[in-house]
Amino acid sequence: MHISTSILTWVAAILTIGIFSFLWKDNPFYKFCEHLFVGVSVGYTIAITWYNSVYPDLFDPLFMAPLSKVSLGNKLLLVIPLVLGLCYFCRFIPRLSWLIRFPMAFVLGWASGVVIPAMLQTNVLKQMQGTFLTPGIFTRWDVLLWAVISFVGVVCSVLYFFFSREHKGALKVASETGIVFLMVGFGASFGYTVMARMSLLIGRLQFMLRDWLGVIR
Amino acid sequence: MKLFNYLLKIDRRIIYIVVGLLVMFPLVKPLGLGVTSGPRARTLFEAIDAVPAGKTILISVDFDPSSMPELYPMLTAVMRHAFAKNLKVLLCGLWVTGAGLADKAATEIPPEYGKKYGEDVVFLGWKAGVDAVILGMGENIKNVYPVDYYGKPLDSLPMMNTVKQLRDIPIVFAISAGTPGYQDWLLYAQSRYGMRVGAGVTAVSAADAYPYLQSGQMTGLLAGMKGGAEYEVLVQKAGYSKAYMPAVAAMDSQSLAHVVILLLVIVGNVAYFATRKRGA
Amino acid sequence: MKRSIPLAICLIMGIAMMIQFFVPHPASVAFYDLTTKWVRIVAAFALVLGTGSLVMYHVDKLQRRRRGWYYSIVTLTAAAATSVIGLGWGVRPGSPLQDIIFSNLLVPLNSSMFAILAFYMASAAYRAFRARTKEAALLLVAAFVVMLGMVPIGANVPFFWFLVVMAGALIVAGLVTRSKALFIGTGALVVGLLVWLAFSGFKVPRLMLPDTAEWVLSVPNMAAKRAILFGIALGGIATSLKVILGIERGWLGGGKQ
Amino acid sequence: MISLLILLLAGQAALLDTGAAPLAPPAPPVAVRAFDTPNDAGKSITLSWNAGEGPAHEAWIIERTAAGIEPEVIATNKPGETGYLDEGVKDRVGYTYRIAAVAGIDTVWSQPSAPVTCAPQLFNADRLNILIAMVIFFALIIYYIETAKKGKNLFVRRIAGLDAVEEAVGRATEMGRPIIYVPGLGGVSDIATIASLNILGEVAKKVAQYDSALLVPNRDPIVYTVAREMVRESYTKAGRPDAFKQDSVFFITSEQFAYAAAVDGLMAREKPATNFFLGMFWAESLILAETGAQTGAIQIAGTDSVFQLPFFITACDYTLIGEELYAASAYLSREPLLLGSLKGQDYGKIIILAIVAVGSALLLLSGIPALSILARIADFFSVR
Repeated sequence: MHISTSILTWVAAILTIGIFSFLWKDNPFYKFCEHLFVGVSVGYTIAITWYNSVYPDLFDPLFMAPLSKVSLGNKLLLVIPLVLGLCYFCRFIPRLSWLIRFPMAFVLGWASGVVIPAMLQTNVLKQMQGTFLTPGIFTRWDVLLWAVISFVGVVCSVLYFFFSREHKGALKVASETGIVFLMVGFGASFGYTVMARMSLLIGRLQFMLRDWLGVIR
Repeated sequence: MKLFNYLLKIDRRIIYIVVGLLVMFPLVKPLGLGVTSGPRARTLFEAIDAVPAGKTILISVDFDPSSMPELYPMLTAVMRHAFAKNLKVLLCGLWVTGAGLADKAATEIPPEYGKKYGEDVVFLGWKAGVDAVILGMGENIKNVYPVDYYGKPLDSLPMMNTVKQLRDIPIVFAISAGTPGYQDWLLYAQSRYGMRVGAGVTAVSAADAYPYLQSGQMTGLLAGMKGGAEYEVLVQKAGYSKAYMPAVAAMDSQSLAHVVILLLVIVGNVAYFATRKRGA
Repeated sequence: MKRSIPLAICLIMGIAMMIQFFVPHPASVAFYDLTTKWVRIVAAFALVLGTGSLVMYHVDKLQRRRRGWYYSIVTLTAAAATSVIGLGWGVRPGSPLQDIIFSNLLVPLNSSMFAILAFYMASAAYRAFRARTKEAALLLVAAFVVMLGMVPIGANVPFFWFLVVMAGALIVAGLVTRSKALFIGTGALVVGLLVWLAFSGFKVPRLMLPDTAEWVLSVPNMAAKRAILFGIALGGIATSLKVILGIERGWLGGGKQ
Repeated sequence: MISLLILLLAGQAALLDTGAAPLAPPAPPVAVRAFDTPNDAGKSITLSWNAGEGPAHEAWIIERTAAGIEPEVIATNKPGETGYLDEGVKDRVGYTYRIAAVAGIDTVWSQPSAPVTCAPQLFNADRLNILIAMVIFFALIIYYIETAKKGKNLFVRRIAGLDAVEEAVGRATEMGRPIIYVPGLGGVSDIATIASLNILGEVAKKVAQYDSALLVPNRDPIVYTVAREMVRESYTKAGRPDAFKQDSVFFITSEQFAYAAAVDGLMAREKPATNFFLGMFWAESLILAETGAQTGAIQIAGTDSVFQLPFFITACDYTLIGEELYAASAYLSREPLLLGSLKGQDYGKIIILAIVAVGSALLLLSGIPALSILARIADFFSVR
């Protein structure tokens, strides 16, 4: 049982206890840790964003780099995102707050244009290809059975989310089968989420017992 | 029925204490339940085991310290496996917050097998732009990473002469806690350069990876801390490593935790149905 | 004017990026790289929005001395100190930001926040997760199979015994509530188990829990997630199209100028 | 000269020992094809060739020549690799290639390939399938939004969840206890939040008619302002503008867990008859649903976050799953925008299912040797 001597481990341990104290009762120690967390994560994001995108992509090429490295043309090009970015600051000036629509329009338009083909590619076409029944399923009885069940599962689960017709007759049977598949799917996610939360708790306890208190190896 | 009413009124803090103690107990006194490896972990193990000695495998570290308990054991287990098989390991990362973890692994694991930086392991570091990085590495790694994470030019590292582009690397093991992650390696590396992609994911996103396994795009999957433990056991059973296995050590607690949750749900439901019939 | 130009920018960028996807010409690739870099820069400035409103929220709380104002001091000083240290001494691992602040402040706080969720999970499991409807019951059973199948304790438990325990729980619930539907369900399950037992020559069938969990994940779960993927994709595409064509204008914010 | 002699003797000696066939020169490669790599940004030519009939060889040598430039060996391939991607070329320059099979000291060259020039393509034919899918789906969405705008009656079935909403509001009125409506923790740009606000409008209208109490705690300042306007409008629509209480819609805090804790406190104090959790939720959904269940309130949830749905389904009385939330808001608001895209997505799903069904049928038929050509259907959906 050799308790850690490093101040930093002690700080980390105390903050962990602070957050865990919320389980007992909301208290000032927890509020301090939570507010500290919000502040530190904001400060961290600012530093990372500066060093990993604003400085290398904008500040350095535009202001610092000599004309030999970055041509005047490229520098002028960089002025455009700079101006667009600065418009975000107008958010806090009531008379000019409509200016933030320009950078938002640029980013939203770009993102929407990029996401549509990508979604069609990975979430629609690729998944449709995976759903096809191919002659390969006749190799073994269980491969055939699971392939048919998966196929029926996809069709019925999609039909559950079909809203243009009342769920009567065949559509009612399909959507009731669909909900069974959906529930099993959600059950699987439920199981894995429990596992994930427990792993994180165990990770924290391993830190407290090993790195801080030195009780376990 | 008074018992059921009492059961329903139990203060939540008692539940917290019970769960806390039950999870902590096996960490101090292991139950030794042992870990059996599932098919998804074995597929990945066999894929890496089949890589001929001297070749290089790529590991992409795409997670941050808050997912360490689930994902870091996978990184160390796969590296030990590669070094025991005299494979070379190339590390890179799509998360800036993952750089420190890859650096930690690249310094701690190689000495266990007498492997030297620059000859058997190289860490390229983090670069912004996900698709640009992967596609760039596909054409020529040196264009994307002129220098490695420690600032050494790639030409000075003997290992990098055998690895020019992604086509020289048979398999990439992407350890991801979200996006960017294994889906980007599937989208850009596998379809264009025919690389096999294995993935290590946090338990939360494991269920969503199955469509990619079924469509044959992915070669094996490690899910959560359990996936790490499965791989650690495979590596140890094959005689490749005798090192301490953190994920396996946590598995007893994981088992107990799941059983506790199960019992809580069952007892809660029985008490609920009992009182519901009588009471409200 | 204040609305039509942003809508025009959004339309042009949307259409341009869609066309770019289909054109491999180097000019189109150059356009993609240029706009990607611009978006990364502009998105970095968007950070101003989030940080700005947070700082204003806490400064306002401080000025008005509203309840718990002193915690705002903690947030503001922490944000200022961390950004100064980060900007001053850099972010390369080995810098004080990474070694001290990230590893010893951010990581313990962040993972502890998620770790306490495990406790909420436990108390919610006991007090809130009820098999009220047959869908919820099915969800819980599937969750049990996956949870037990994924950990060593379930490794050598035959799925048969798991179903027997489930049948037992159903019988107890049936007796307690006397609901007809429960009796039918339990009866069907028990008959099914007997048939399965008979089929496997009155020996406990060898199908283990982990293999069952693997089947639950790779067949029904895969089918359901694939259907959900279709829904999310079509929903996302419809929304993005409406934004590009200026049909969906929520992002323009209120006001009619 | 001597070395050559020794080599020859050694060669002969080796032969005698192994009795192998005389080391005849390898056969030249045949069908050498060079073509501009399709669907790319230019500056690359693809080569492919087959091994000729005859003894084995150890390697291939690839040689490239162009008008006015010295022939140059650009690569050596292992025997198995009968293809090469040459990316060291310029656009619009004629190149010819020769491949040689090498065995020991013999190098036998193939016929030179026809001259080929490479250039960037303007359309990536590999992505034609994505273009077709995009055009189909855009047509669907725009058609249905236009018809909805023209006021044509587009049928959307009534979501079962809406009966539960009505019943829950009725229950609150009988019991004379308030309703707590949590519009989620998302922002104005999230679809789920917009859907939730539409449903809030409907719930507020009923609350105004039955004159029961409604509480709407908010986490996002912008959503707070929109929600307040929504509720005020519903009260005026229900003909009771004076009954709208200003402080029934209020902003708490933007911090996730602090917001959840505050709403828990509200539930414990107000003992509501009904809780609504509709919109975007993250890990705090657990805390809200559990405390709500404890107070014995009827709880109706709705979100499109796949991670939180399992908890809501087990902890609440009724849950609107993913797109049901959008359908409910479209059904209630009859707003052309929502109706149009909902119908467009519905028929998009029908097209996907139809293609998957027909495609599977044809692919299964391709098992019959005569119809094996059908197997190529699956390639149409592959992605590059």
